[in-house]
This record gives sequence, C-alpha cells and structure tokens, in this order.
Amino acid sequence: MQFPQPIVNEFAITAATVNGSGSQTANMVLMRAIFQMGVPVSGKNLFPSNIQGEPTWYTLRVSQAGYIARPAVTPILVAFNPRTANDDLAQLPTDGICLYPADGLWQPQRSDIIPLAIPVRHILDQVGVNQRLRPYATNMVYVGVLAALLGIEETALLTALQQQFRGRPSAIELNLAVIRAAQAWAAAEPSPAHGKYRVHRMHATRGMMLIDGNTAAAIGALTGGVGVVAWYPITPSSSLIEALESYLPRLRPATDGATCAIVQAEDEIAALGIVIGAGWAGARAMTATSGPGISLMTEFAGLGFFAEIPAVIWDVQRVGPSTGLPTRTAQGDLLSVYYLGHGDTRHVILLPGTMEECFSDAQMAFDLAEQLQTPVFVLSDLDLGMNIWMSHPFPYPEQPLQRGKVLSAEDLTRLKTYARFADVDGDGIGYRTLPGNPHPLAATLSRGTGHNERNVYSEHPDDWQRNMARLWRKHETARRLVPRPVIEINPQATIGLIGFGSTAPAISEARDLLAAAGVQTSSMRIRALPFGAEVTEFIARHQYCVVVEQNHDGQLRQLLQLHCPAHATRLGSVAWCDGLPLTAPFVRDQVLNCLEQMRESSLLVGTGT
Amino acid sequence: MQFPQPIVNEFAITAATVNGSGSQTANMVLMRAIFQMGVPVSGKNLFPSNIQGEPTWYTLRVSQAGYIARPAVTPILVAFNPRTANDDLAQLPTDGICLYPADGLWQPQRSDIIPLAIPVRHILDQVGVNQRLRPYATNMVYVGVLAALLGIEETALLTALQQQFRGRPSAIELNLAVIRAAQAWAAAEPSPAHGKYRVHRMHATRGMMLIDGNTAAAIGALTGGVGVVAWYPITPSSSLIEALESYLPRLRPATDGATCAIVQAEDEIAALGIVIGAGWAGARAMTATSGPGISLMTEFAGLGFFAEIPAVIWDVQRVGPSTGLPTRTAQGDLLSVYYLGHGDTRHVILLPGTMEECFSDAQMAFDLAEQLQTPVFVLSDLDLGMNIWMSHPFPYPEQPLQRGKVLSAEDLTRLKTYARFADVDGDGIGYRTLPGNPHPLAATLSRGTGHNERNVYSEHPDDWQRNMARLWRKHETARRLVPRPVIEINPQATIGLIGFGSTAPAISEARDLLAAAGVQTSSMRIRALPFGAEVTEFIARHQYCVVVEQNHDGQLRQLLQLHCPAHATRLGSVAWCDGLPLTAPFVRDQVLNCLEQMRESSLLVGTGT
Amino acid sequence: MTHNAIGLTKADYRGAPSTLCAGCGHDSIASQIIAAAFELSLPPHTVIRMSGIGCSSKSAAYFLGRSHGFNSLHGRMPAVTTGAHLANHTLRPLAVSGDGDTASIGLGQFIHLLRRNVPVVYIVENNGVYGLTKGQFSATADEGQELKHAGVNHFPPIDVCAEAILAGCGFVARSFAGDAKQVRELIKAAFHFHGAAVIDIISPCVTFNNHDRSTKSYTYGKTHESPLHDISFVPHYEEIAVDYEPGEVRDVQLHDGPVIRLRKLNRDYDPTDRSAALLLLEQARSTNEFVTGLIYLNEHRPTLAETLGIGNTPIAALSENRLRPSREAFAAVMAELLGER
Amino acid sequence: MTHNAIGLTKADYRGAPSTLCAGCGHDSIASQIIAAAFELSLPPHTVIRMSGIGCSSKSAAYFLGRSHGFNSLHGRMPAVTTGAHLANHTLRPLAVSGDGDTASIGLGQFIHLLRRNVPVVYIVENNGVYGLTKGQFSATADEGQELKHAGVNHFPPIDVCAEAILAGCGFVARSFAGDAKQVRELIKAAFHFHGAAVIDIISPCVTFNNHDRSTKSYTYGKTHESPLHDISFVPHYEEIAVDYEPGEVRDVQLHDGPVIRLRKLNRDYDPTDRSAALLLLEQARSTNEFVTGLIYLNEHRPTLAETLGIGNTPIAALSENRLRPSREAFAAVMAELLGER
Ligand SMILES: Cc1ncc(C[n+]2csc(CCOP(=O)(O)OP(=O)(O)O)c2C)c(N)n1
Ligand SMILES: Cc1ncc(C[n+]2csc(CCOP(=O)(O)OP(=O)(O)O)c2C)c(N)n1
Ligand code: SF4
Ligand code: SF4
Ligand SMILES: [Mg+2]
Ligand SMILES: [Mg+2]
Repeated sequence: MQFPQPIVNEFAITAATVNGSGSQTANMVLMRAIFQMGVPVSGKNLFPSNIQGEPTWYTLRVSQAGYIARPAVTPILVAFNPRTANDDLAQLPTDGICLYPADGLWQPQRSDIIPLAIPVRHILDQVGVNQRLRPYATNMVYVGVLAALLGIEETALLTALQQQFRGRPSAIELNLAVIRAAQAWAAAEPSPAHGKYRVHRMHATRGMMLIDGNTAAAIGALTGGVGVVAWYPITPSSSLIEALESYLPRLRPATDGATCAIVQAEDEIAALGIVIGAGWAGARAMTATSGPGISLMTEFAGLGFFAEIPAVIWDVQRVGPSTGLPTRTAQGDLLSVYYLGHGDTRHVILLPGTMEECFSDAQMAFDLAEQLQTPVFVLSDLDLGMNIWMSHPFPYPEQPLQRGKVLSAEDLTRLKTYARFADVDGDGIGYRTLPGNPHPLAATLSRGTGHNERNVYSEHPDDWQRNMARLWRKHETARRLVPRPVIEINPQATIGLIGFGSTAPAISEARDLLAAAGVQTSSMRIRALPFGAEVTEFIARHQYCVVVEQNHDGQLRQLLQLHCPAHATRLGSVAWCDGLPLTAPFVRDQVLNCLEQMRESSLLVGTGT
Repeated sequence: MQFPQPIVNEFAITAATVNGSGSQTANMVLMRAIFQMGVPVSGKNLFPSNIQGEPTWYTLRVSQAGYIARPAVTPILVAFNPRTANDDLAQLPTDGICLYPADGLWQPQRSDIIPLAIPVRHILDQVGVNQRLRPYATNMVYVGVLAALLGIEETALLTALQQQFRGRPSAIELNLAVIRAAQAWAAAEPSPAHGKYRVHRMHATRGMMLIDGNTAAAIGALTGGVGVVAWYPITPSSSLIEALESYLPRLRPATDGATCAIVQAEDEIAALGIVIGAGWAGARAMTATSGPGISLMTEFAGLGFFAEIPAVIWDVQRVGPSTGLPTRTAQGDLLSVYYLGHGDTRHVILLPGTMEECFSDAQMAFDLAEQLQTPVFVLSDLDLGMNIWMSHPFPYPEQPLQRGKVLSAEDLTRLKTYARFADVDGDGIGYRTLPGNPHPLAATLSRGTGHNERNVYSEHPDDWQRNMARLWRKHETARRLVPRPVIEINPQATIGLIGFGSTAPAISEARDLLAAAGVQTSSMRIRALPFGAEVTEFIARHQYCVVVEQNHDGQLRQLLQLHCPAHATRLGSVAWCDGLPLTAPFVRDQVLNCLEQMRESSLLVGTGT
Repeated sequence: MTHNAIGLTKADYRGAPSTLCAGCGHDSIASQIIAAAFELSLPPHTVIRMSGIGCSSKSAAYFLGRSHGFNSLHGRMPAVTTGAHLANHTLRPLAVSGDGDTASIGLGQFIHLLRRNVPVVYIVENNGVYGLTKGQFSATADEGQELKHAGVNHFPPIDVCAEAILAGCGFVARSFAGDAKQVRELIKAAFHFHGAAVIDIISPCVTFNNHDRSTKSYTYGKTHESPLHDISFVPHYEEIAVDYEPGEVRDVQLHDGPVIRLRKLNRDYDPTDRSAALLLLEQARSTNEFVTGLIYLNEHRPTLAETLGIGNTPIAALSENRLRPSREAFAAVMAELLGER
Repeated sequence: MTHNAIGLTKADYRGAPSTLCAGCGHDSIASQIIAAAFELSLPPHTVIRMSGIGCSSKSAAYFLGRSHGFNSLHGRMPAVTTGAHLANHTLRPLAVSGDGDTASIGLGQFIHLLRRNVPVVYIVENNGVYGLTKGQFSATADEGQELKHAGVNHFPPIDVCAEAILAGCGFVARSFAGDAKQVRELIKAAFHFHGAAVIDIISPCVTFNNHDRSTKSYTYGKTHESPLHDISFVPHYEEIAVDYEPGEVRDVQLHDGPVIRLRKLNRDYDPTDRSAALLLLEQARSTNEFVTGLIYLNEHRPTLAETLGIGNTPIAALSENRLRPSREAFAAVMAELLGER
C-alpha cells in the first residue's frame, strides 16, 4: 500500500470524539489552519443534544475545487471515541487512514485500511499536561498528528491558534505544546499514512473569512438597525442572539444609552409578543427561534399579520416535527411558517443560502417588515447557522434604512385626515402613525379583531372582505419587493434543479456530477416567498424541474405546484431529511431517479396532501 | 299594492333587534312554531361579539322546497332596532313588509314597501308586563304580529313555547299573553301586510328535529365514549362543551363514579395538553376550540402527531386571521390545521356538513384517533355549530367502539417482545401499551424527540428517516379509513362543484339555479382529509370543477391542486368570506364567472401562494 | 374646572361609547381612568392603552381615545406592553385586563412582566368570571362559588395582589369598581409610581356573576322563577356605588348575586413591609374579606428600561447613525473576522 | 435488603444510563428517586414518569425504567400530567422538571396544576439556569447573580415553594441534591401524601452555574486563566454530598461557583400554618438562605379526580357500556329533541 502520488487539497477528515471534551476547539484549529493556507474548507459538526459525554463527529472537507457540501466519503478517520469506533470504522473507504489512541482498548479490525495508533498518554506526559485537562488536550494530539501527516504549515497553525484563543496566551501555549509534541511524534513514526493526503498552499481563500450563519445574521441585524430583541433559548438559534449580544457593544456602543434592548423572555409566546409590541411602538424588533418556538408563536404571528405590525423572526430550523432532533439540520418549517396562524394567513419569508445572505437578509428583513408592515420570517437552518462557512467580508450598507410609510404629526397637520388602512397608494399598504405621535388624529387602537379603514372595530361584512382583499394586494406588493431567485441558466439544459437555503452547495456540486453523467441542468435557488414571475418563467422553460429539499413532504415543491398549476406535473421532488446535510452524489442519484420516474409516468400523482 | 295570491311557505324574515334583549328567544319560538306546522325552516343568527346592547339580526327562512341556505333576499323586516333601521330598510325589496314599533322615533321612509307600525307599549300595557321585563317582552310582540300575518297556528305556537321554556310555566304564560295580545291587535289592524305571505301546514318536518351542530357534536361525543374533556371557553365552540356538560348526567349517569371528566383549563395550550395526557393514558379525550385556540395548540398538535397520541380536536371555525370576528362564520382554518405544527406534519381532518354528520363524526373521530393513534381534527364552523338546523333523529350506534391496536399484559406475555413503533402490519401503525400495563416489557417513555422503533431516544439518521416514512404510510392508511366524499353525479354535467361543510345548502341550491340557467353540474362534498381516490376520479371526469368555500385564499382548492397536480388548472375557485353564510344566487353568479374565466384562459395562474 | 393644566377638557380623555352591559363595573372603572387622566393632566399621546381580550380588555376603546393603544391577544398583553416599553420608554402604558386575561391564561406573562418591572399601570378588572364568553369561572373565582350557568367552582382563587407582591411588584393595590374616589386616587397614585403598579379592582359582572347561593353570601332576597332566567336576556342594571372611610368595613350586595365584604385599610397602615402585606392578604383570605387600598409599596427597583441602560431617547426614535454601526466599528469587526487583527 | 416487599431489586427501579454531565445534581436526585421507589416497594407500573424538556426532564429516562412515562413539551408537563391523572387516577405521577421548565415557560401551568390538586410528586430540579441550552438564566436565578456566559441577572427569582403555597398546594418542601437522605425521605413522604406534592431541590449545574462573583458567594479560590474557559470543554466533577441535622445551617460550595447557605428546619417546626410557612420563606429570602425540609403541609383538599367524582375504575378502563349511553337514555334524549316529551 504505497502510493506514488499524494492526493492534494481534495479530501475529507472525520473526527469522532466525545462531546464536552473540547474536540470542537481542536477541529476549529485544524480548519482555520488549512484555511490559512489558502485552501477552501468546510466543516460539518454533527453533535448530540447533550452537554457532555455523548458521541460527536466533525467532518472537515478540503477542496481546491471549492466544493463545500458535506462529503459523501471521508478517507481519514480520527477514531477517538471507542463507543462509536466500530461503526465509524465501517464507514471508512478502503485505503482510508484511521488514527486512534494507542492507550485505549479499541483497535481497528480491518486489513484494508491504514491504522495509526497514537500514544496519546505518552505525548501528554511529555508536555506535562495536568490530569484535569487531559481529556481536553487529547484532542490537540490528533491535530498535531494530522498536521504532520498532511503537511500543515507551522505559521498556519499558529495563526489558527491565535484566532481561536484570542488574547489568552497561556491557552495558546498549552495547545501549541501539545500539537508540537504530537507532530514530532508523528513525523518520526514510519507509517504508510504519511504523504497520502497533503495540503498545499493555495490562494483561494485570500480576502475571505470563516464565519457561521448565526454570527453573520447577528452582525447583519446590528447593521440593519435592530433596536429590540426578545428571545427564548433554543438550539440552534440561541447562538444568533448570543452573537448579537456579544457584538452589540462593539458595533453599537452605548455611548448615550443602549442602542438595542435585549430581553430573554419567559417563552417564545412572550418573545414574539415583545417583538410585536416593540414593532408597533416603532422599533426594529426581532426574535430568533427554532421549530417548537415557531409553533408557539403561531397566535402572535397571526396578530402581526392582521394588525399589520413589523417584526422579524429568524427560524433557524432543526429537525421536526415536535422536539425532534434539536441538533440536526432540516428545512421542514417552510409550509407551516408560510401558513402560520389560523384563518387566511400567508407570510413573507426570506431564504438565505450563504453567509453573505444571512448578513444581508438580516438587514433586508427589517426593511421589508417596515415597508410591508408585517412580520417577516427568515428561514435559516442549523447547517447554515451553526456550521462554519467561508465568506467574503460583508459590505457596509450604502442605502439608508427603509422605514416604510410613517406619518409624523406634521404630515397629519398637512393631510387633515387620517385612516390607518386606507390604500392610498394602491399597493395594499396603509400609513402608520407611531405611538407618541401627539397629533389628535394620530391615535388608533390597534387590534386583531375585524376593523374598518380607520382601525375601528367593525363586524360589517364589507369591511372584512375589503380588508382581506387589501391584504392580498399587499402580498402582491411583497412579491415584487423580496429578493429575486438566484438563477443559473445552462442553455443546453432541459432540466432545472430548484432548491433553497443550505442545500445550495450539494445541488451545485451535483450539477457538475450530473453534467459528468451527461445530464445538463440549469438551477434556481429560491430566495423568498411569495414567489415572483421569474419562478414561473424558469419552470416554464424547462421540460422537467426537480425540487431538492431537506424535508419529508417536499414542501417547496408543494408551494411551487400551487404557484404554477399549469406546470404542476413537471415538478419532480427530491425530498430527504435525516438530519444530515445533503451530499452531492446523493442528490445526483436521487435526481436521476426522479427524472426517470417522471419520464415514465407523464401523469404524476400528488404526494403532497 | 294588493296581491291576488299569497306567497305560501317560500319566503324569509329578518328580525333586526338589540342583543341581550331576549330577541333570540322570540326568534326561536317563531322558528319552532313554523317547524311544528311541518314546513321546512332554517335560521341564521347574526350576532355581535358583545353581551348586551349591540345590533343583531336573525334571518328565518321558510321553504317548502326545503332550501335551507341563507336567503339572499328577505321580504319581511322586523325593524326593532332604530340604530340599524335605515340600513335594514334599504335591504328590503320592493313590496316588502316592514314591522316597526309605533312608539319609537324611527319610521320607514320608503314608499315602495308596506309599513306596519306596531303599538308595542300599548300591547304590553294591556298584558300588564312590568317595567323591568319590557325590553324582553317587546320581542314577543313581533312574534304575535307575525303569527297573525302569516297564519301561524295557535297549537304550533303553544308547542313552540313549551319546547322553548321547558318546565317553566310562568314564563310560558307571560310570553303567550304577549303573543296573543299582539296577535289580536294585528288581526284587527287593516293592513296590506295581511295575506301576502302565509304559512300553510305541511308534513315535511315530521319525524325531524331542530338542533344546532354543537349540541349534535356533544351528543355524538357522549355516544362515542368520550372520557376526558378539557377546554377553554371561546366563541363559537363553548356551547359544544356546555351542551356536553349538560347532557352528560342524562346520557352517561355517574351511578358508579363519573363516566366523563370535564375540566376547564387555563388556556388552550393546557386544554390540548390535558387531552394528549389523557389520550396517552388510554381515555377518549377531546377538546373544542376556535381559530385562536387552534393557533395556541400548534405545539401540542405536533407532539400528538409525532408521539402518536390519540386526541380529538373540534375547531368550530369563526372568521380569522387573529381574533377576527368571533361571532361570524368561516371556513378559513383548513390549511393551517392540515399543516399544524412545525416540521413535516399533516393531520387527519373530518369535515361535517350536516347535523347528522356532526353527531356521527363526533363518534368516528374517536375511532379514527385511536385506530390511527394520532390527533384527529373536526372542522365545524359557527354556522353549523350555533345555528339551528333541521335534522333526522340520530341513530343509536350499532358498531362497538374501535379502540385500535392496544396490547395487554397477556398479549405481551404471549409475544415475548415488544417495540412500540414496529410496523408489524404494514399500515404504519404500531401497537400501544397503556400506562398501568404491569408487564415488564410494557413501559416506554413517550416523547416528542427522535426515537427508534422501541421509542428510545435516537439521533440516528436512519431511525429518523424510517420513522417519518412510516408516518407517511400511516397517512396513507388514514386516507382509506376516513369518510368518503358525498358525490352526486349528473351524467350530463361537464362541470363539478366541490365544497365542504356548511356551504352545502348554498351549493346544492345553486346547482338548481345553475340548472335553471342551463348549466348542469355534478357535486362533491369533501368529508375528510387526506383525500381518497374518489376525489381524483371526480375531478378527472369533469371538464372543469369549481371549488366553493368560505375563506379568502381558496384553501380547499389549494389542497386539491396539490392532490391532483395533473388537473390543477381545471380547478376553479370561488372563495368568499365576509362572515355571512353564502347564499345560492351568489354562488351561482360566482360559479358562472369563474367558469367564464377558466374557459377564457386555458392557462391559469396560481393565486394560492 | 373644565380645562386641566394642559388645556384639555375631560371630553378629550373620553373614548368611543361603551358597548358593555349597562351597569358593568368595567364602565365605572373607565370613568375613573378618564377622570384620573384628566386630573393628572396627562398628555394623551404620552399614554398608551394596552389590553388583552375580554369585556374588560374591550373597554380600552372606551377611554383615552386620543391615546394610542393596542387591544392585543388574550392573556398576552404583558408581552406586548413590555415590547412597547422597550421601544419607547417615554410612553406610559395604562393596561386594562380581566381576571381571565390576567390570572387564567395570562398568569405566567403577568408575573414575568412584574419581575422585569415594566412601568405599567396595570388594572385588573376582576369579576371572577369570563364575561365576554358568557360567564364561565375564571381563576379568581371564589372556591365553592356557584353560578347559574357555570355550576360550582372547586378551585382556590388566585390572589392577583399576593402574586404581584411575590413577583417583586412595588405598587400593589386593591379596590372596588363602585368606590369611584378610591379607584380614581389609586390610579393617580399609580401614575405617580416609578415602576409597575398593579390595581386589582373588584368589578361586578352584572350579567353573569348572578348566583344566589355561595359560601360567602346571604341568599338573594327574592326568589323569582321568571323569564329572567332566559340566557338571551340581559336586564338593565345600575352601576353600584359605595363610599366608605379608611378603616371601615362595608358589605356590598352585587347585582342579583353575592355579598362581598370590603375592608378599607387604615390610614396608619404601613404598606412598605413586604411580609406584613403578604400576611394581610393571607388574613383577609381566611376571613373572606377584600382589603382595599394601597397594600404594598416599594419604589426601589429600577424599571426595565433602566436595567437595560436605555438612554433618554427612546429606541424607536434613535437616528440612523445610532441604529447602525459606524464605518469604523464595522470595519474593525470585519478585519478581526478576516484575521487581520 | 436486596429485595423489597414486592420482591423487586433496586435494579428494577433503574433507568437507562444517564447522559448528563458527570457530577450533575440531577443524577443525585435520580439515585434518590430510585432508592425511594425501591424502599416504598412501589409497583413500577403504578407510577408514571412525567417530564418537560431540559436536562432535568431528560433524566426521566434515567430512573424507573419499568414505569410508563411521557417526556413531553417544554413547560407543559403539568397539563399532560393532569390529563393522565384524569384518564387513570390509580396511577401516581412522578414528575421531574427544571427551573426553566417550571418557573420560566411553565409557571402558569405549574400554578394551575396545583390549584386543581393533581396528586403528583412534582420535583423541581432547580439549578437557576437552562442547562440543556447552555447556561442562560432561568426565572429562579438569584438577583445580581453573574454567570460567565450569561452575564448578570437583574430580576428577582421566583420562589417555587412560595408560589406552590399560594396556589393551594398541600405539600411543599425544599432540599438540596447533595443531601441524599433528606431528598430520599422527602420523596417518600411525598408519595405518602394525598394530593399534589412539590419538592424544590437545589441541584447544581456543574457545567454552567460556574460563576465566581456573586452577591452571595465568596470568590472561588483559584483564579485560573486557562483553556478551561473554553465553552466546548466540560471538565469532570464529582457530585456534591452534604449531610446535616435539623436546625443546622450548612454552607455549600457549588462547583467552581457560588456558596449557598442551607438551613434545615427544626424538628419542632410546625408546617401546617400557611401564613407561617409563607413568612418563613420571606425571611429566608431576605437573609439569602434556603430553608430545607417540609415547609408546608395540609392534607385537606380533595384531589382533582375526587373533585370530579371519578369512581374506582379509571376512566381509561371503563367498559363500553359505561362509555356509551344506554339505549333508553339515548332514546329519551332523542324523544325530547323531537318534541315528543
Ligand atoms: C386564545 C383565546 N382563547 C379564548 C378566547 C375567548 N375569550 C374571549 S374573552 C375571554 C375571557 C375573558 O375573561 P376576562 O379576562 O375575565 O374578561 P371579562 O370579559 O370578564 O371582563 C375568552 C376566554 C380568545 N379570545 N382567545
Ligand atoms: C418550546 C421550547 N422552547 C425552547 C426549548 C429549548 N430548551 C430546551 S431545554 C430548555 C431549558 C431547560 O432549562 P431547565 O428546565 O432549567 O432544565 P435544566 O436543563 O437546567 O435541567 C430550553 C429553553 C424547547 N425545547 N422548547
Ligand atoms: S358580560 Fe359582564 S363583564 Fe361583560 S360587559 Fe356585561 S356585565 Fe360587563
Ligand atoms: S449542563 Fe448542567 S444541568 Fe445539564 S447535565 Fe450538565 S451539569 Fe446537569
Ligand atoms: Mg372577568
Ligand atoms: Mg435549570
């Protein structure tokens, strides 16, 4: 098993460890170091809903081609969790490398792989790590060994450590010592694992940064003028608010009093209630939650829609229904959020798919919420929100905040008359007056009950019907204002792939794989609901479209079928959710399957209902 | 304005009064009396969300043809509310009769109608009604006058009073005295109003009864074995539970302890939580609510779906979104209930459209909930639930309760092994063990978190995916078990009308009107979700189908389009909601409109999203 | 005086005409809200009317028509009020709620609002029933109480005042809707208080709190089997009025219903002792009395806006340059993320 | 003894292996639940394990594996428990919940459960933080407390015991997870109690309640700027154990965190005086102490099933002929509706 040529910059590593052991830090150091070497990286953290002691896996992909979807195969395994080691080993491809602690009881029982037993205890003894910190320092050992095997540069490691342990020199020192000792051991250890996979310096990551979507959203919200935040902790959304809280003093210092009020509410009902109250009183207000919180917010979402109050709600999706899998990723809330609330409700939803979009949507959500006077949902997910992605730095906004139609006391003096919900401009959007506006005409009593144009309680059938018709006009306005889909047309393609959010990397890589298999495709990544005209056009111009999404029921497909009934039977569905981000080969295979089925039966039966 | 022939048994009356004045009792006496004469009647109570002092209208339709939809035109007006009298008068057709109190300030200002001023004070003086009861007795005055004008028989009136004031002779006496005095006055009063509209005895109501859907549902639930009821008051569902409470001692006497526990919860979240807890522990449990309550139940609905707990939830729909119009009717919760809960959820929904179905669905909901081990929703509405309808008496059930798959301790001893969610029968439904089952294998910890077949917490991707696939199989099983649609095929028809619930009378009358206009139609009344094969077949066999429903967004149409994507463009929509039950002429006109539009553009754009 | 210090008349503090039942206690309270706001010369636009859902909550439409307001969701007004306060802490929320709204569905939000000390004047219009849904028991109904339509209540009542004290509320009072003067004075005092102020006002529901047997009432004189028992008829009642002195006890006959015993706190009662206040409520509970007056006072807690360090300018009025990072601060964060520092 | 009165071993009362952090107070409590159930010889199938969501609620999986159970929704376990009781009142619910689950999101349901007197043994595993979501403050956190990740808490804590007493709960106790004997004895007493029994157990979160400055703690000895501050690393801790006598005061050093002061109630303390119990809690509050032991006892209220008149057979076990009207009763109602009588 000696290989003539090393595989350079195109491979993946899985580190299988125990959560609460600090392995996540080790993985981040590794990822940062490779990124420092200019090589594109992506990482997927598969962690349990638990604080300490349960299995966790980290998959690090290195790809000079820039592929960042979860890899289907990882030829390097760090088998540092004896509880899962046999299963993990079974996933390793032939000729794969398996690192494991020499001191443990577990040993890999496969002859077609390259085992490498690491004397962890010995290395830690060498460095003199105290007993208490050993479980932690153990993880830095595999970082050092991998650094040696892959040829990760010393400067890159140092920079990575500095970024990771910002301003804590003693931490850097300890970790560096462990890494160096492990590196030294590995360098001296004769093993076929050497030289098989290598990281070579590139310049593909220059000017880029590593960030997670929750942090991007937090910075976006602070840039977008958020003034009130109310939230209730829930994985995977908590870190969005916690990032916001930690960036607040730096980005929006409280020189003359706080510029943003953050309140941890007693539950999600209260969280959205506070946001609705704040939006009503004129602040840009937001909350972040996940599935169970969304369900609890249903009644207030309906109030916001019907009383026409701006609000921004981030749903960082996890696997549902119910409590589901709190630490796994999914795209399963699309339908329930779109229709959130009894009666005839339908909401505006933004669907970011990159770090840059998490940042920009966080701002735009406020603009849209205030322009449309309605709750705006942003559907992110655990993969986007909590995993680390490469990103271009975010641009400082060049447009002023769009604060929508608000009448001042002076405006009212000029106008002499005021009706909150009069559709003066024909776009379905009335003019607000903010509480505190002293003009005698300004005050109304906002309400979730039926009302006439002047916001006065009314049970009159016409008032109700007209109001609902106006709300539909507003929905049409929203259709024009939300971000356009990201479309890539391949002129030779008769097949279109449609998706949204975090599946973009898998879909885009799958398109290359499909092309290699002779299937040309165009692609459309939906950026928002309600859909615009481009969506219908894209579908109309392709013979078949396949909607790829990470849920069971094909929720985006359902909404697209409703939007384009004439093309309903030409919309295929690849809907899959098991908590893991999709891989490109899986998408390729499923798309091919789906196309075959569609060609066989020109008459498709619905599965959506 | 003298009419040669009276109009017999085919007309309508609107009584415009003030709520809290007791007029509802007067209207009921009138309705019962006409029903007693064997003539088909229907009544629509249009009341405010208020306890006392606001306008209220009651529309009583008399139809020998058996039409029971809300009438589009009512030629007799009881203008007993001066606040709305001018508007009410404007609705009166030419030659209509307007009764009004002679003592008030208001007088009808139209020359094309027949005014009849009633000396209310004088009549009450005659009877000697005391001051305190006058506002109340005033209403009985118009009953007496109408009895005289329409020729309502004395015995019918007496029976009606007896039914209304069961066991309160002094009340009967007072009311009868007022009615008689008013009758006597009217008989003596020369007026062209005499003899214009008449009630003649028929036998069309023999063996039938008058009842509201909430009472029918309550009797059904008690017949269906309900054991635990948890609820939170909300119009228009409260009377369902209150009826259940009042029939409980008679239908299910507590000879050996209560047979049904009824708890008023602190809110709807708790109400459904109690129901889920009781269903889990083996009781037939139910709640009843309306839109805002449904929104609050979202999280527990998802838990019930995913932990697979039987539960029955009545949604007596009112106008939404949000608090909306609490006392007006709508069919606007179909989509939100179907998708209630984040993640991939879809629920089983029953859709009663008659009193008999309210009764039978109340029983079947429990059977289905226990057979399918899932929450079953029953969507009624204010029109069905609170208005009085004619009904056949309900049949005593001949089938035993269907309690689904439950394993006893003996079963477990025999089986030797147990996995809660193993799909032993291939129908997606596992076997339950009930709490209290002493077998050592019986106990599991139910949960809303991801689990394997043995109901043990699992984050394993395959466990999740397989479980969701099984839940879909269960959904397919539900499709087979739920009630079939009510289909009427007109062999000559190329047009199908589709609806559900309380719009049935308007749709069926509209079919006659359409036929009169030369348009033959078939009809399908959907009885449940998920849809079965018949639904597709019906749609497929008609050139165009028009879905008539009482909401803004055409919610049933959306679900049908998803179910039959191949026919999506041949499904037209008449979706209208202003809080009033639909009328047949309105439906006719809208259907004709819709058909014209569909014929014009063979390529329909979606409006659903 | 027809004009107050800011030149407004009492009419300027009125709202839409009430649609509540004649004689409803909530209307009496609305009148005193109007009177108090007028006498305090509150600029209408500096007050925001907040309410949930119920007859009591509806009444927000019937006073201070020139104040902005939000008639929100059943039991969830505290959250909406908290948000409004955070967005604009220069506005003073005046909240009206019912006992169902506050003590049944809304109990959690009520307590958490008080913990945060949102400076709201929070009036509970307490009738022990759900008026708007036709007379079911609320969580403040007396144990053993019987209502014609709702039967017997078997559960101990929640004492809104005791809960408020436990939650850290610094102004806790109780009154009776018919005691116009006390209601008005308490509302005025509450407006002067710096923090959350709760006033629990017994406010008879003339339509549904009409039982004639109850553990703590003498049977209503007349037995009258008559059409009155028709649920669709709501007879007209007069509002109840009482006027009594500090230290006095007054029995009040509610319409067609129970007698309640009010005990007005002595002038020398010291409301600043938290334990004593709780004890007082416990004692009143065991003797089936309602003590009225200012039960507990403690002005030492910061308001929520103060806790969070909000400055003079409300967040809703912050200019764009304070709502956005400076270019420099933004650039610094980007540089750090890029690893440039 | 290895077998109890019904012939089961302690192992028969165990659950799945715990996945909580080493040293977590919740595990100590789970051990005592197991011990108490074993010593009481409870037939496992007569107990139902009920919980919400959180580390504490997860722990329902780690004891009484042969008892049925429901790990339900965050803050909503009280409702599910109420329903289970109504369906089958012969089962005894043993509920574990967290302070977030009970006092933050679940406060309303908690209080309403107690008002109804559902005979649950309700254990609050109180650590003042949200463990499972990584250390935010809950509503029972001390005012002024500081946590590394969550900052300073500005709001007064909810006293679960005081709320329970106000709500009419007849068995209210407090203990400390490390006091194995007291925890076990209280659990056993609670099982003997006929009605809702609340035990608030201070249960240190070793991972997130790790602040070193706080109004009521002395600074943790070592200052150690080290990789320990890495949020992804959870060091191993031992469970804390204390053993002290009635009447004694004991200061307990929580892991890497504050010191709390426990005061065990005297043997001669009379728990049957409701006012006195409230006063005791008020005093402990003002001296920053936790009194431990049985604080309040009152066995006079009927359980919910009794209030509703449920008979011996649980509703879930009623036969079809009791779950359905008789033909005669049904016919009579139909006849009445048809106007035939
Ligand atoms: C979520 C929700 N549940 C139920 C209702 C129905 N509802 C309206 S008012 C009310 C009770 C009001 O009682 P209370 O707060 O005491 O006010 P009151 O009418 O007695 O003044 C209820 C249950 C609702 N509007 N929203
Ligand atoms: C509706 C809902 N909101 C939020 C969450 C996230 N969540 C899980 S556990 C928890 C807090 C648990 O705190 P506590 O009850 O004190 O338990 P502990 O972990 O401290 O034992 C939260 C907020 C959830 N599961 N459901
Ligand atoms: S029902 Fe009761 S609370 Fe409602 S308005 Fe009438 S008297 Fe007042
Ligand atoms: S995080 Fe805290 S509460 Fe949760 S298991 Fe760990 S120590 Fe226990
Ligand atoms: Mg009330
Ligand atoms: Mg906790």
